[in-house]
Parts: sequence; C-alpha cells; structure tokens
Amino acid sequence: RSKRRWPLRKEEYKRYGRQLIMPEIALEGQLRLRSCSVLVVGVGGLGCPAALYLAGAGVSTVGLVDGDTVEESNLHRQILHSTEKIGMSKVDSAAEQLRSLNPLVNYVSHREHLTPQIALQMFDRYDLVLDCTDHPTSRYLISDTCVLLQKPLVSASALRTEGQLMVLNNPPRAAGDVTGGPCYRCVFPRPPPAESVTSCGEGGILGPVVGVMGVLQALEAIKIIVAGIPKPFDADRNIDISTVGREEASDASAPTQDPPSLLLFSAYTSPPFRSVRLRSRRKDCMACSASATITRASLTSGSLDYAQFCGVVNPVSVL
Amino acid sequence: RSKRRWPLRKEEYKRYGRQLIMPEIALEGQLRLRSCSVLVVGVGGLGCPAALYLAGAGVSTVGLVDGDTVEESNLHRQILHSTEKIGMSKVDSAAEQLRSLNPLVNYVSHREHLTPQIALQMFDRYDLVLDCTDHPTSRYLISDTCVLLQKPLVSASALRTEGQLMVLNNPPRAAGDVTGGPCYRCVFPRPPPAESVTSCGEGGILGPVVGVMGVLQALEAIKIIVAGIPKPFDADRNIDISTVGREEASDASAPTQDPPSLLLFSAYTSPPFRSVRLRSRRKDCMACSASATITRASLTSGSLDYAQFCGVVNPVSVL
Amino acid sequence: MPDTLDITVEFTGGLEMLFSNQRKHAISLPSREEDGNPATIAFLVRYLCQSVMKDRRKELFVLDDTVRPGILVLINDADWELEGEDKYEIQKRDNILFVSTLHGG
Amino acid sequence: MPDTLDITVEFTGGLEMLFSNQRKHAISLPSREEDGNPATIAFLVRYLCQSVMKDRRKELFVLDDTVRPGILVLINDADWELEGEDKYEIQKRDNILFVSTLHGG
Ligand SMILES: [Zn+2]
Ligand SMILES: [Zn+2]
Repeated sequence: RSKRRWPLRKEEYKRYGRQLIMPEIALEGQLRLRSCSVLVVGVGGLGCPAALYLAGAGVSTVGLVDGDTVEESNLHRQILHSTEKIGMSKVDSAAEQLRSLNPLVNYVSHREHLTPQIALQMFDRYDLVLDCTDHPTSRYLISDTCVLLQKPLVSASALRTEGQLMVLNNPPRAAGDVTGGPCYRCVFPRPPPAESVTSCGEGGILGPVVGVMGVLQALEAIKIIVAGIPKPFDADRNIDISTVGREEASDASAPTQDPPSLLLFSAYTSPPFRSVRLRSRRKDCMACSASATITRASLTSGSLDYAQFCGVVNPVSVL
Repeated sequence: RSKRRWPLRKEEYKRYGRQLIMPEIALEGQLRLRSCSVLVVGVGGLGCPAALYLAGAGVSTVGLVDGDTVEESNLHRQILHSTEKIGMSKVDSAAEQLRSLNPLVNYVSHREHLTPQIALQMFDRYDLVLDCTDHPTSRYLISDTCVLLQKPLVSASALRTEGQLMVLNNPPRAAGDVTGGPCYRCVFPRPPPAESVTSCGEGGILGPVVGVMGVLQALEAIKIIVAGIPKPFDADRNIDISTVGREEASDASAPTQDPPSLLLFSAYTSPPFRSVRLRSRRKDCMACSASATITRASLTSGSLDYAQFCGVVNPVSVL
Repeated sequence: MPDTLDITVEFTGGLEMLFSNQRKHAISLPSREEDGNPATIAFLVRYLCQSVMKDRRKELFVLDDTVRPGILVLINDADWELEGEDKYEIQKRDNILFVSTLHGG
Repeated sequence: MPDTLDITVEFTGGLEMLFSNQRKHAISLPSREEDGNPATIAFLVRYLCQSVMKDRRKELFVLDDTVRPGILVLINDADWELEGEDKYEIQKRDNILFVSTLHGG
C-alpha cells in the first residue's frame, strides 16, 4: 500500500518535479518514462541533444549506437562530447556525460556500426527508436527493423541550414494492419540516387540547426512514451495478423494519434518551420503492407543488401 | 600577407570546418563570430543550450549571468549542469562544462543577480545579449539596457509545453530612430498583472520545450553576428541622434532584416510552430522612441523600480 | 450583410485554460454591435467574456474593457497594432489569436 | 478558362540550388497541356525542367519523366499521394512544394 502511494523515490520527485506537476506528464507519465527503454542510433549532431533530454526526463534506459570516435570537427555541434575526448568512442564519451547529468538512468553502449545482421537483436530490448544517423542505408535498415519489431520510430535529419523530422510506424502496428503509421519506405519507396546524397561533412551543417532537430526528437519520443506505447504483437504466437490489427485498432483506450506529418525547418526562411501532411501506409510497401517481402529471416541472413539498394558504389559502413 | 591568407589557426579550421564550408557562414562569418562577445543572462533551461551552441560555434566570449546555484530539480532541463554540481554556482558549473567543449572561447562569470545599478556596465562589453531569464522584471530591465547601449537582443521564454521567441532591437539603432527594431516595451508597454505571471517552478516545464527555444536563441544570435552587427552610436560624442539614425538607415551595406516577428511553439498543438508579425517601434515608447524617458542616469541611479513597475508585492531578486 | 461572422478564435500561452482548456474555437460572432456598428475586436473581446468564457477570473483576460497587459492580439497572424487595434472591423473567416506572454526560462 | 494558372512553386532541402538558388517562384503555368488536357503535376514537372530550371543537372530533379526518388511533392502542404500524385489537376493559387530529403545528422 505504501508503495502505491509513493511510487517514486524521494530523489525522483525532486529531480522530475517540474515535469511531474504538469497534467500532460503527471505521475502516470513519469512511471511510463521510468519503464521505457529508448535506443538512440547515431551519437552525432542529432543524437547528442536527443540523448541529453531523454536522460534528463528520466527514461529507464538510453541505448547508444555508434562505431565512430570523437573528432575535433564534431565539437561545434556534438555537444555531449568535449575536447579531451577526441579519439574516444562516441558512445563511451556520451554515456559518461549523460551519467553525470542523470545517474538514475541506465546507459547501454553499442560501440559498433549498425548492420542488418545485428539490428533485430539489438532493437528487440528497446521500446522506441530514434534515427539520428546520416545516410539512406541506415535509414532504411532502421525503419525495416522497427516495422518487424513493431517499435515506433522518431526520424530526423539535417544538412546545412535545414532539418526534417518525422514520426514513423506510430502506432506501431503489425505489417498489413492499415491502422499503423507509415514507415520510411511508405514515404520513400525508392532510395535517392547516390549522387544526390550529401553528408554534413561534404555540405556543412550549422550546429543549432541539427541541435533543434535533435531536441525535437527527444520531445516527440517523450510524447509517445507518455501517451503509452502499445505492447508489440508477438509473431511467435502465430495469430492471424489482420485480426490482431483490427482488435488493436478498436481499442478505445489507445491514445488518438496526430496524422502522420513531416516537420520542415529552414534557418534562413521566413517562417522557419512548416508542417506538411504525409500519406498513410502504402498498400504495396515492401516492409509494412500485407504483401511485405522484408522478413526477420531476410534481414538477419544478410540477403537484403542496403548499400546496393541505395546505390552505394564504394562500400561504406552502414552507420 | 601570410596572415591574410590564413586568418584562422589550423585548429580553428578543423573545429569549425563543417560550418565554414557553408556559404551562409564562410570565412567572413567565422571571423565575425570570433570577434563577437555574447552575454547570456540566466543559465537555466534556456541559457544552458543557448550557451552550448554559441560556444560550439566559436564566438569570442560567452558571458554568463546568474546568481543561483544548481538544484536537483533543474537537471531535467538545465543540461549544462550535472548531479555532482548540485549546490555550485550555475555560472561556474556552466563555464566549466563549456570550457571542456570549446577551450578556444573566453568565458566570463557574473555570479550575481542582474540589477539596474550594474546592468549598463555589465552589458557594455558585449555585442549581443540573450535574455534567458524567467521574470518580467528582468525582461524589461534587459531590454531597456540593450536599447540604451544599442545591442541587439534575442529574447525567449518557455512554460509548461509552450515557448516564445523574439529578436528585439534589431537593427539596434539609437532611441528615436524609427528604422531600429522594436524593443520589449514596444511589444508590451505595460507589464502583466503579477497574478498572471507563472514561473516554471509553479507551472512546470517540459525539458525539450525550453531546450528547443534555447537552441533557437543561439541560432538567431549566430545569424545576427554573421550578418554583421553595426557599431553602436557613441552617445558621448553627442551627435544629433536623428541624423546618425538616418545615416545608418541609408547604409546600403547593412544586411536586410526580416520584419520583426514572434515565434510561437506549442508541443501538443498541430502544427507545433507558428510565426506572427510584430509591430515596429512604438512612437511613444518609454525606452526607444524620440520621447524616451528611460536614460542611463535613471537606470543607474535606481530611480526605475522594476519590481514595483511589475507589481511584485514581495520583493524578489530581479533575476 | 449576414447576421453573423464565422471566425476562428485561438488562445495560447495559458489563456486556453480560461476558455474550457480549448485552444481553437469556431465562433459565430454577431456582425453588428449593440449600437448597429460593424463588429470590432473590442466587441469580440466583450462577446468572448460574456458568451464564451466560463472561468470567473475575467481579470486574467480583460482590464479596463480591453485585453489585459501581457496579452498580444494577432489578427490573421499580425500584431493588432498593425491593423488598428481594437477598432479593427472583423471580417468573415478572420483568425484572431490571443497570446499570453510566457516568462519562464 | 484562363490561359494560365498563377501558382506558387517552392523548393527546399537543397533543390533550390538547382533553381537559381531561389526557394519561392511565382509561376504562370499554361492551364492546358500540349494535348489540350488540364495541366497536371506531371506537366508542371516538365514545364519546370524546360522553362525554369537553368541548371543542367536535370537528373537531380527528374528520372523517367517524373520527380526522382528522394523528392517529396506536396500539394498545398499535403503529400501528393493524398491528391492523386502526378495526375492531380493544378488549380489556381495552388502551392506546390518540392522537398529533397536530407540525410545528414
Ligand atoms: Zn511501409
Ligand atoms: Zn521600444
């Protein structure tokens, strides 16, 4: 009984008091945050601020994925790292800084580039994923994995003076369930030609531009967590997917979703922000439709070649 | 000659390379950043991310003003501080963290609450000011000081799930020059009734909401600095103000300004961002019009009682 | 001239809490004031107080018969001072936004 | 039916660099295609390539006679797939936004 009356520890009331007193969060929202594990894929210009505000808000676990080490040219925008950490693994550098902000959160280090072979197993222990990477190959891989595991995905990108943000696969329904949110392939069924893809290293990036997008990713993640993420359908039970989908869709307790949208940001345009409406799930989507051809087996076996799909001529690491 | 060809040091090319290669910044913009001093008033939920991205971008000096110490309830949103720094001056905690991100920047600590008596002297050595405070009294004082010293002001605020951002006194022309940007008093000539003012402590605040506004403050500051801040008119020379104003206004080399606007952010509204157009300078503004009554003398002497003006019954520290 | 003007009225910055916690209101405003003149912003403010606002704390919205200090009024996304302040005559489909300034940080 | 449709065409995400570095273009589009049918998005894309785009790298905007993969087309702020894709018939005052997706992070 006393546990029910004081479900948080005294230090948690203190630390999270300013968000707890808001009706949008309240005790129930804080408990949902405390039991939610979030995976941040990419600990660069987007991942640094996103991870900081997720750790600050008190999620259960922040997982960090990145195979790179800190470089001097990162530091104008990758604000979790610091000069003395040049050469250190980005994941370790970030975890150390995050722990000093909030030691009540668990931090899991994945010091490796994301590959199709490891993605399913890695994502499986998290409830929500942030795509903070910088290449189409990783964007397709992350989206496919989130669809297979029914995890909502907050995807952002930035280049030069512009940024883009989408919440994908939300609600995270099973493939074939038309009430689920669109995935990355629904919006972009075909990858861009390789010559049209510019990285921040080539094109440049203004620090606060990518910073704003990363903070907004944390905000969207917090909103999804606090609203309640539905438990994924267990594929091993082999229940007819369409039935499960319909049952979930008629669940009156499920929070209503905003229609899928894309937020555009442009630092030198007036007005700087613009929201546009996206399509719903694509009937012939390779990943999330009833006729999906991407499966756990095809992902794990490596039969899906994301680099080739995206027309990468010189093989690069996926992340 | 060799100095002209390589105006930045090797480590600066490395560190700022990703913003240097953008035409919006380029070498000239980086040199302007490197020679610009910015004052961040308030090192809380707005000031922490704002100072981080300003330091990252490589301004000459970041001044920090705050009389408070770090508390546990700050840490969900004040991401420059950390758990081991609870009880430490916010200014010192911030400066330490900023220095580890970018040691090439100078950090100046003002471990005190802002008061009318010290504001003029403190602001005088900076080129641009960020209002990251949390009370109307400080907002009027900061704006009045910026008008008197002809400094552009980037003002933001946040509460619960919402934020607001304005660039004020930009261009920072002399009082009476109608081509200058509006000041805080132009937009809000009379202070709100004290009972309508809610602080983050009372009303609550979501971390990424105030975080987004702080990052956007850094972005607006960088845009203003890179475009070139005009040198303030020297009041001691006693030149006729209207003439100086007109001369400045006809300066063809001055960058064109966006019309004054207010950016509104609301985390749970769709679309989340909205830009609205503000008025220009008010003809009868107490601070920035030809009939201004606020002077350096009235400010320094303490004859302006900001707390009384804002109807604060129980005296509180201004910051 | 029709009897009513269909307009959108929005509240933000905490003001929505005074209006049934609803940000966006579709309002059919009488197109003429009591004295027969076209409906102005001043009339809209009175109308909102009398017919829409259920909260009793009127002083958090009006003072001396106009919006209280600290509230910006935006007519189709422009400061009302650009449009004639409370004498602006409301047109059909206008969007009137009331913003309470925030002070937290 | 008038001879031209006055519309606004915008480019973002780097596409503006292919269009004289200008984000917003006021376009007077012929209201009928060559074959007399009403102007569609497909026609607009051809028109932009032939009459507006000065950059020679057409392949960064079109592929197989439609916009290349990685470009979103938004008709009045909605994904064109909600409106009939390139068969959508353009109306006067339409806002057509071409967004190239960004990948940096
Ligand atoms: Zn899909
Ligand atoms: Zn003024």
